[in-house]
Amino acid sequence: MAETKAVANGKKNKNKSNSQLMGVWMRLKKNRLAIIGLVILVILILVAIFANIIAPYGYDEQDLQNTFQTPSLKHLFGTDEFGRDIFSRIIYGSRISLQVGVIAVGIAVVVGGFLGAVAGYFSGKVDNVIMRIMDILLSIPQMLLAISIVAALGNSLINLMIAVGVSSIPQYARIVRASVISIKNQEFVESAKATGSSDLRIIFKHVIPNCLAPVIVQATLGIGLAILTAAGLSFIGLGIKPPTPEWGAMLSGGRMYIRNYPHLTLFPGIAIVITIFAFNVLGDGLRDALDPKLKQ
Amino acid sequence: MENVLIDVKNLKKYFNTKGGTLHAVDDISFQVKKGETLGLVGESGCGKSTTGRAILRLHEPTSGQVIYKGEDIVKYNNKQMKEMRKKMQIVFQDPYSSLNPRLSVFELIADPLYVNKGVVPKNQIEERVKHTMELVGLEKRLINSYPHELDGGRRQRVGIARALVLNPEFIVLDEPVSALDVSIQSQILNLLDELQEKLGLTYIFVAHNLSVVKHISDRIAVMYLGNIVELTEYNKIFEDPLHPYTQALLSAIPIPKVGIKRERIMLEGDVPSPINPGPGCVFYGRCRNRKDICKEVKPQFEEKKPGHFVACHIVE
Amino acid sequence: MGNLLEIKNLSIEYVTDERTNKAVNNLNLKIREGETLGFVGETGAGKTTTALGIMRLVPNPPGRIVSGEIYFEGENLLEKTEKEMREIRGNKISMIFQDPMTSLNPIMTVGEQIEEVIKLHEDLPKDELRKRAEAMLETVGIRKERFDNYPHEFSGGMKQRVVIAMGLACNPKLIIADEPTTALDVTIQAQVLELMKELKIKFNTSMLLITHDLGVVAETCDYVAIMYAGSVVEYGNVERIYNNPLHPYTIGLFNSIPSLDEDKDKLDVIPGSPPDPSNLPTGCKFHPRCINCMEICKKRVPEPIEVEEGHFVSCLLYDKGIKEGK
Amino acid sequence: GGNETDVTQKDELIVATAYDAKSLDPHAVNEVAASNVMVQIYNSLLALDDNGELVPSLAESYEQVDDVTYKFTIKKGVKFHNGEEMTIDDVVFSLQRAATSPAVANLFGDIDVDSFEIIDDATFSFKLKNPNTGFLYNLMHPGASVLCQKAVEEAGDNYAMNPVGTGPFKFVDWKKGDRIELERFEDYWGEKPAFKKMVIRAIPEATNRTIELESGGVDVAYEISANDIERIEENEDLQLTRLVDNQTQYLGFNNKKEPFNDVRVRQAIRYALDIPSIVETAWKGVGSVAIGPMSPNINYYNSNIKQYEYNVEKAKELLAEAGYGNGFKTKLWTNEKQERIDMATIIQSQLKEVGIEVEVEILEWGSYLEKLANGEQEMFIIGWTGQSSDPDLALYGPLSKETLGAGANFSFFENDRVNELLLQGRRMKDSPEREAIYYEIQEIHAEETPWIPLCHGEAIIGSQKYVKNLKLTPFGFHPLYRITFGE
Amino acid sequence: MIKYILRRLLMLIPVLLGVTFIVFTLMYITPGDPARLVLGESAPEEAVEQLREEMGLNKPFLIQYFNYMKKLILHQDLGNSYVTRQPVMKEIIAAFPSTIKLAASSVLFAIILGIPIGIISAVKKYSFFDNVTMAFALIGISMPVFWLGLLLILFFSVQLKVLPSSGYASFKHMILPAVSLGAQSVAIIARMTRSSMLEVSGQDYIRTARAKGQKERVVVLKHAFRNALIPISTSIGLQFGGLLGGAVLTETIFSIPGIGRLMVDSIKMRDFPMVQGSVLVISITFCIVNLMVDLYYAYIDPRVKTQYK
Ligand SMILES: Nc1ncnc2c1ncn2[C@@H]1O[C@H](COP(=O)(O)OP(=O)(O)OP(=O)(O)O)[C@@H](O)[C@H]1O
Ligand SMILES: Nc1ncnc2c1ncn2[C@@H]1O[C@H](COP(=O)(O)OP(=O)(O)OP(=O)(O)O)[C@@H](O)[C@H]1O
Ligand SMILES: [Mg+2]
Ligand SMILES: [Mg+2]
Ligand code: NI
Repeated sequence: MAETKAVANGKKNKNKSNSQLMGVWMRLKKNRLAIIGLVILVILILVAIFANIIAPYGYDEQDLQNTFQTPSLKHLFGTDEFGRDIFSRIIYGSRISLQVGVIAVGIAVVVGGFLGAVAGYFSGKVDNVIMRIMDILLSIPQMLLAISIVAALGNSLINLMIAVGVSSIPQYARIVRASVISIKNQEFVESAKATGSSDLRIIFKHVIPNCLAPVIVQATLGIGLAILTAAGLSFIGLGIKPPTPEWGAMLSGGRMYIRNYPHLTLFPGIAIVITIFAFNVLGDGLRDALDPKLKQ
Repeated sequence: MENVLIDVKNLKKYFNTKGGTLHAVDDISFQVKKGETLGLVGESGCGKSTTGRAILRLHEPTSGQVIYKGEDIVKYNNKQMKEMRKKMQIVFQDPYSSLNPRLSVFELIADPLYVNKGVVPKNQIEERVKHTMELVGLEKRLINSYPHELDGGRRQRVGIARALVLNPEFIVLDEPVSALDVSIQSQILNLLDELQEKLGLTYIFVAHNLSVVKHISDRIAVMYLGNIVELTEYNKIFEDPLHPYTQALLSAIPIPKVGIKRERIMLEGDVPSPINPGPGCVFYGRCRNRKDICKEVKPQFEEKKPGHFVACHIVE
Repeated sequence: MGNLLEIKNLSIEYVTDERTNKAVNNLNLKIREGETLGFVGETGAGKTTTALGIMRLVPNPPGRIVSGEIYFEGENLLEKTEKEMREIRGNKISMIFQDPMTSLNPIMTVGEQIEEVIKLHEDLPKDELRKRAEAMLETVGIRKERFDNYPHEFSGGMKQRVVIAMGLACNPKLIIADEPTTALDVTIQAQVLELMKELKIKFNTSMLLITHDLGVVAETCDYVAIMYAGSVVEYGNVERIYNNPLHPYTIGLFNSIPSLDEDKDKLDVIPGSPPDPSNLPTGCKFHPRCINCMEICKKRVPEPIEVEEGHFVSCLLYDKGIKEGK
Repeated sequence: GGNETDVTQKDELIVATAYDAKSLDPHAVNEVAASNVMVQIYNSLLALDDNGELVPSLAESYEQVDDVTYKFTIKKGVKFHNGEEMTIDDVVFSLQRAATSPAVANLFGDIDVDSFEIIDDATFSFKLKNPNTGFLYNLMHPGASVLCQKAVEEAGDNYAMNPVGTGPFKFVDWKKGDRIELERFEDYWGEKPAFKKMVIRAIPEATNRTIELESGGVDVAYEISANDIERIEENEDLQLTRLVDNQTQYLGFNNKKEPFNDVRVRQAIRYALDIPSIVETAWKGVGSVAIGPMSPNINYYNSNIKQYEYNVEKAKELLAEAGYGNGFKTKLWTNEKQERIDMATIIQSQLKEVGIEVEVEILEWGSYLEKLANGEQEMFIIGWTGQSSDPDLALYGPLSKETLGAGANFSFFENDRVNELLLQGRRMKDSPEREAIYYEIQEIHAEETPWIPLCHGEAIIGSQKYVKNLKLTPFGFHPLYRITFGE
Repeated sequence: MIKYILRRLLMLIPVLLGVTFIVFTLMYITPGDPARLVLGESAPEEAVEQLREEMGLNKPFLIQYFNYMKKLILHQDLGNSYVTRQPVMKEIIAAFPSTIKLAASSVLFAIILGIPIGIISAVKKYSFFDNVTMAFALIGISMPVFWLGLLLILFFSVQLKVLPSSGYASFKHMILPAVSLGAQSVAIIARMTRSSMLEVSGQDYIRTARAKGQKERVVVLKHAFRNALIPISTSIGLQFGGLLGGAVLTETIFSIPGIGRLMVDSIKMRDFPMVQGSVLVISITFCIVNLMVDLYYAYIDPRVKTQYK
């Protein structure tokens, strides 16, 4: 019997490290909406990777004779002011837009989240210093920051993402800090301290996981906002260069034609909605899956 | 006294509240010897938990010293304190809120091991956790459960397991068995006893169940309103309680037998306020034997009989 | 005396991904008017779950009342609408929760929280309300100055007393007290129990007292139900059970109590470990730990047997048929 | 639609412009939005008539004494809005102030401030530092407005918000960023306006200007977006007034940098571009295709110069000749103006045909100007506006050696002959010889192609049908005070 | 508490110093010559040089900053705009109220709509209502302000002719701008409310409230909602701040002369004093809003209060 026990143990050993992730995944799997979101996301990523195969036309193929075509079989989503195929541009656009959204939000969440957690956890002086720096950052106009980043670092997609990311750092900092403030008074934090956990460990292991919910909400919505902000910035000469397609820029570029040719803005708009939808339901699902209390 | 592990000197912990400064622990001194169990009993709200926390510096003491093996840990910096925490552990009174709701039982118990690297080699952590769970009677199947899925008793045992897993020298046990049924309670008490014998652990044991306290403790301290009013060997307290509060306390113990009715000393008078307590004896308002002096002068905490400390003007 | 509460064949389970915890299994229980029933049992036996079941507050998901009936004043609570339940909760049945720390709203003062209960059931002017709530605080031994304190400013026992005050504030017909005095020192405990007794005399209140302290049971209760693995294994009035415990589990329990009078090095314990609620043993659920286990115990689920008048025990040892058959 | 009120009774004109004025001090700024308000408030010494000929305004008469000396006699009895009578001192004060203020230095910087001579209470003269034939045209610009010296001195820093002029309308109120309200000046020396109140609103969004026009919220709307042209034309309550202006949008090269220092490359690119379709697509019918470096409105416009038809083959040949048979990679800069971005996008696409890989970079205006001035560009798109009808202002800036980089010659084009001609033209009196000089400059430009003219701008102004007598000028500011209402 | 507030207000000084310095530095390193921009590309270089001299732009960076701060601190003078030559203070005072009005009304709109939606979605989790509002929230997020603004104008001003399409004079004028600016905030606040409510609703004290026999409405609003307020109010504070600086597009579409437009225009024109001035004002507003949010935490959660010492 001792042997069988050992074997059983060994088996468990392997599973153990993964069991948490597995558990989260099991719970996530049960959430139909979240799975829909995940599937959409995977499709989006595949579309982005295989854009050149999927798109019927090149994203920069102009046809000045056939501008502003309404959707038809030839051009599923119609054509734009240069006669380019909107469908193909949306396909290609997924590359840029996904990157912009995810990376910009990623920067903001990681940096902002960490600073916010530290500020909220330590309170007092540390809090004051970090949050005042956040106030400063919050006050710097995004446009000025963007222009300067380009001036300093050069004009590129990465810099665009940095600009968008950096200017939304304070948001996440404030959100995380707020949650931390109310969580850190709970006894389990004290109990972690009693085991000799370092402050950083307490922050990462005990505090942050307990205040993920608002961050997930903000971040999943933030992806959409980042795409739109990036579009706004690309009009002051930052980042995305024509004819590179980017959903936000397509949306803003089409605004002049909104009364005559709404399809120019409609389709990129829908693309953004779908993307945010996917991230949101996945985020919701993830949040529920991460909360053992909602374990079904 | 030789062999003193912890020497608490003039410990005070005040809180600022709406009503004013709350004297949760008001100038207490006592010693705990290595390998002994000091039982801490007293009215609810009298400052037992606060004392425990202040000793571990989970609440920064307002003033006073906590001398551990000759060094005042109140003066320790963070790094020294971290080293120290390996040796001192606490089981919290409220098992539920002291467990991180997002961690499973395994993670909860293993956490101290991950924090204090080197205590147990990494590949043995799982072994150690399982072993500890077995010690406190937690079934293996619960390894992936979360605190909210457990009943009150098991939560409490998770708390105990977490304190034990590091093999500390000293543990503050804040009502560690209150939510356990008597059988499991006995199991845990036996375990604590065993560990103490084997490893020479030192406990401060807070509890309300006096038979439990009596069973486990070597010496017992009785607290009242932030003060220690009586401290002596475990059996002396029961045989010869000197302080009127202790007497009242003992008389209130419910006996698990039917038909036996005991004379109960009912405490009269107002529950005193820990906010700005008066100058005299803290028990003055409710004491059966009070005299005028009790109102004005705070009694010294003195050794009235050999090894028997009391703070009372009446006791000779 | 009629039955105030009667539970018939109640089963409650918690369904999670990995397993289904059968927390309460075919539980039968009754409480008469003005009676205090002690509810004793192993940790994890399902006491809290039963109590939550009566209040219809089993967290769902993952909890689920699978079957059974709960009659309160002759009406089945499980058939009531949520609105009707609301009328009953706090008003006719009140509950004192096990975890005082988390049961109190952290952002309301304790006073407000007591006031709230009173306000819900009685129409009182504001200052009257406060007076009543303050009086409630004082009856559980907390000075009224602390009315405006927040829960985190209270010690564990004080919070528990606040929860008790809330439970007692409205003179309900039935009080479900889930380990109400665990965090209280004996003097306060005595005080609180005294208060409950008074209520019983004054208002003919019934009480379901869940506790591990057999001393408290002896002092307070009229009847006792011993629970093991989701069902009641022994039931009877206090004297009978204390003087003549029959079920092997009950006997084990009594043997484990540390005594004030004698010094023992080692306390007695019931051997083995509690059953896994997701994988309960067949037959008698106690059989793997039972020293008197018979072959049949592994197969047959024992029915309650009335060994003395009003003293029921679910153990095949007392089944005359089997004894004689053997 | 549906303006039921009797329009002849109407005595308020509401105009929607794209931007708010920055200042109403004529010497503090030089920009169209401000000028557009200032022409209603101020008069200058001279003005343009409907045929674009110079006529006296506050001047009674004037003469050019020699190459650099001008003599003016002013009108008598002209009143300022504050009731003061205009004196010769006011006029001299105004011109001296203009001469020393950087904002209008390009127009009046040449005036020698110390040369003013007051001959009698109505006559004065002054000199220029250099002869400049186009100078008189500058005197019709709002920058030459006559200000009331007393008002300026009293108001101090606040003058920009409290302008006092002699014009047909006087200033009433200014809500920054929103609207400027003017009121008819009853003591106006000239013809009285037909309505009493003028409100000039800033509505930055083009679509919204059209919407306001459609809903009757405004009487006149400036800068109608190309997309709305059809909509307004089809609306029977509305009308469009259009006028090609003096702006030329062009595709510039850095003539100092490889490979654009080779004229064959520049020409090849010109052949490779289907400019009419570029202009049509980007501007959607607004403006006109440019064939030369300056607008047809400007004097001595030469339409008889070398033409470059769209010819990809020829472009490839030229490129091959220049040694770029396989094309090359380059950057095309533009600022954030949408039409320019559009043009850039199409140019990018068309140059791909001849093997030139173009990367379009959009720069924010401020950085753009600075980088252009520094000569970091390769190709770029920008516009140039001749601020008067004289060709000097239209050509000197973008072609002269003196103005390399910072001074508007962003192409870094250096051509001795052109330079010489420009200087001559500037000094010479109007004459057939002068015409010949400017004709030649335009010819050389066509041959050398230092930059490729793309199109000229066009003022497109929508108004209610009942708005009559809306006269446009090619300078972007229009005499709104002359408007009348009628069926 | 008072002490805390005073300390925080005192912290405004270093924050503002930091802001001015950073803005100054950013403006300095950003290419673009204010003098050139003011005079336009046709101005002769000498004139530009003359203006640069007048503006003090030829001085070294630190001296410029020092001079600016000296004037600011000693005379509370924000300087004159490079472009309009008017005192910056005056222009800001003119522009600020309409922006505040706009931001406040859109936040109000967002709160009035977002919070109830969030609460109902949380209570009726995964219901039809929840899904529909989520869909709307997502569309709201994906719709840029200018898009929504134009749609609203086309519908309410052109089609129905019930609301004005531009201006800011009356309450009626503010409706469309507030709605289009607030739409994204509605979405964010609704989602945040929903999530926080869900987080809280599993707590034991909610069970306690139910056990008291409390009405569901009260349980939700008094017990759950108040406990969920910390993240929600953070979010609202952020929205308000964001709306201040992010109002440019709305201000443009609806022709509202606000600080957002002023600031962006000034950045484009490299009008340093004006940028500094408007950033300072926005920054002060931010700080005050954030301070109020922080104080609000203490108001709703007594445990937070003890930290403000
Ligand atoms: N939310 C839950 N999810 C899964 N299992 C649960 C949950 N809550 C309780 N259980 C399980 O149900 C069983 C009964 O629990 P319950 O809390 O009723 O026990 P109890 O008798 O009150 O114990 P104690 O005396 O220790 O409080 C236990 O095995 C427990 O692990
Ligand atoms: N964070 C705090 N803020 C304010 N007062 C507090 C705080 N913590 C404890 N107190 C007060 O300090 C006193 C002592 O509390 P403590 O928790 O030490 O009591 P205890 O002896 O452990 O009681 P119990 O047996 O009920 O747990 C009580 O009056 C309590 O209200
Ligand atoms: Mg305690
Ligand atoms: Mg329980
Ligand atoms: Ni074996």
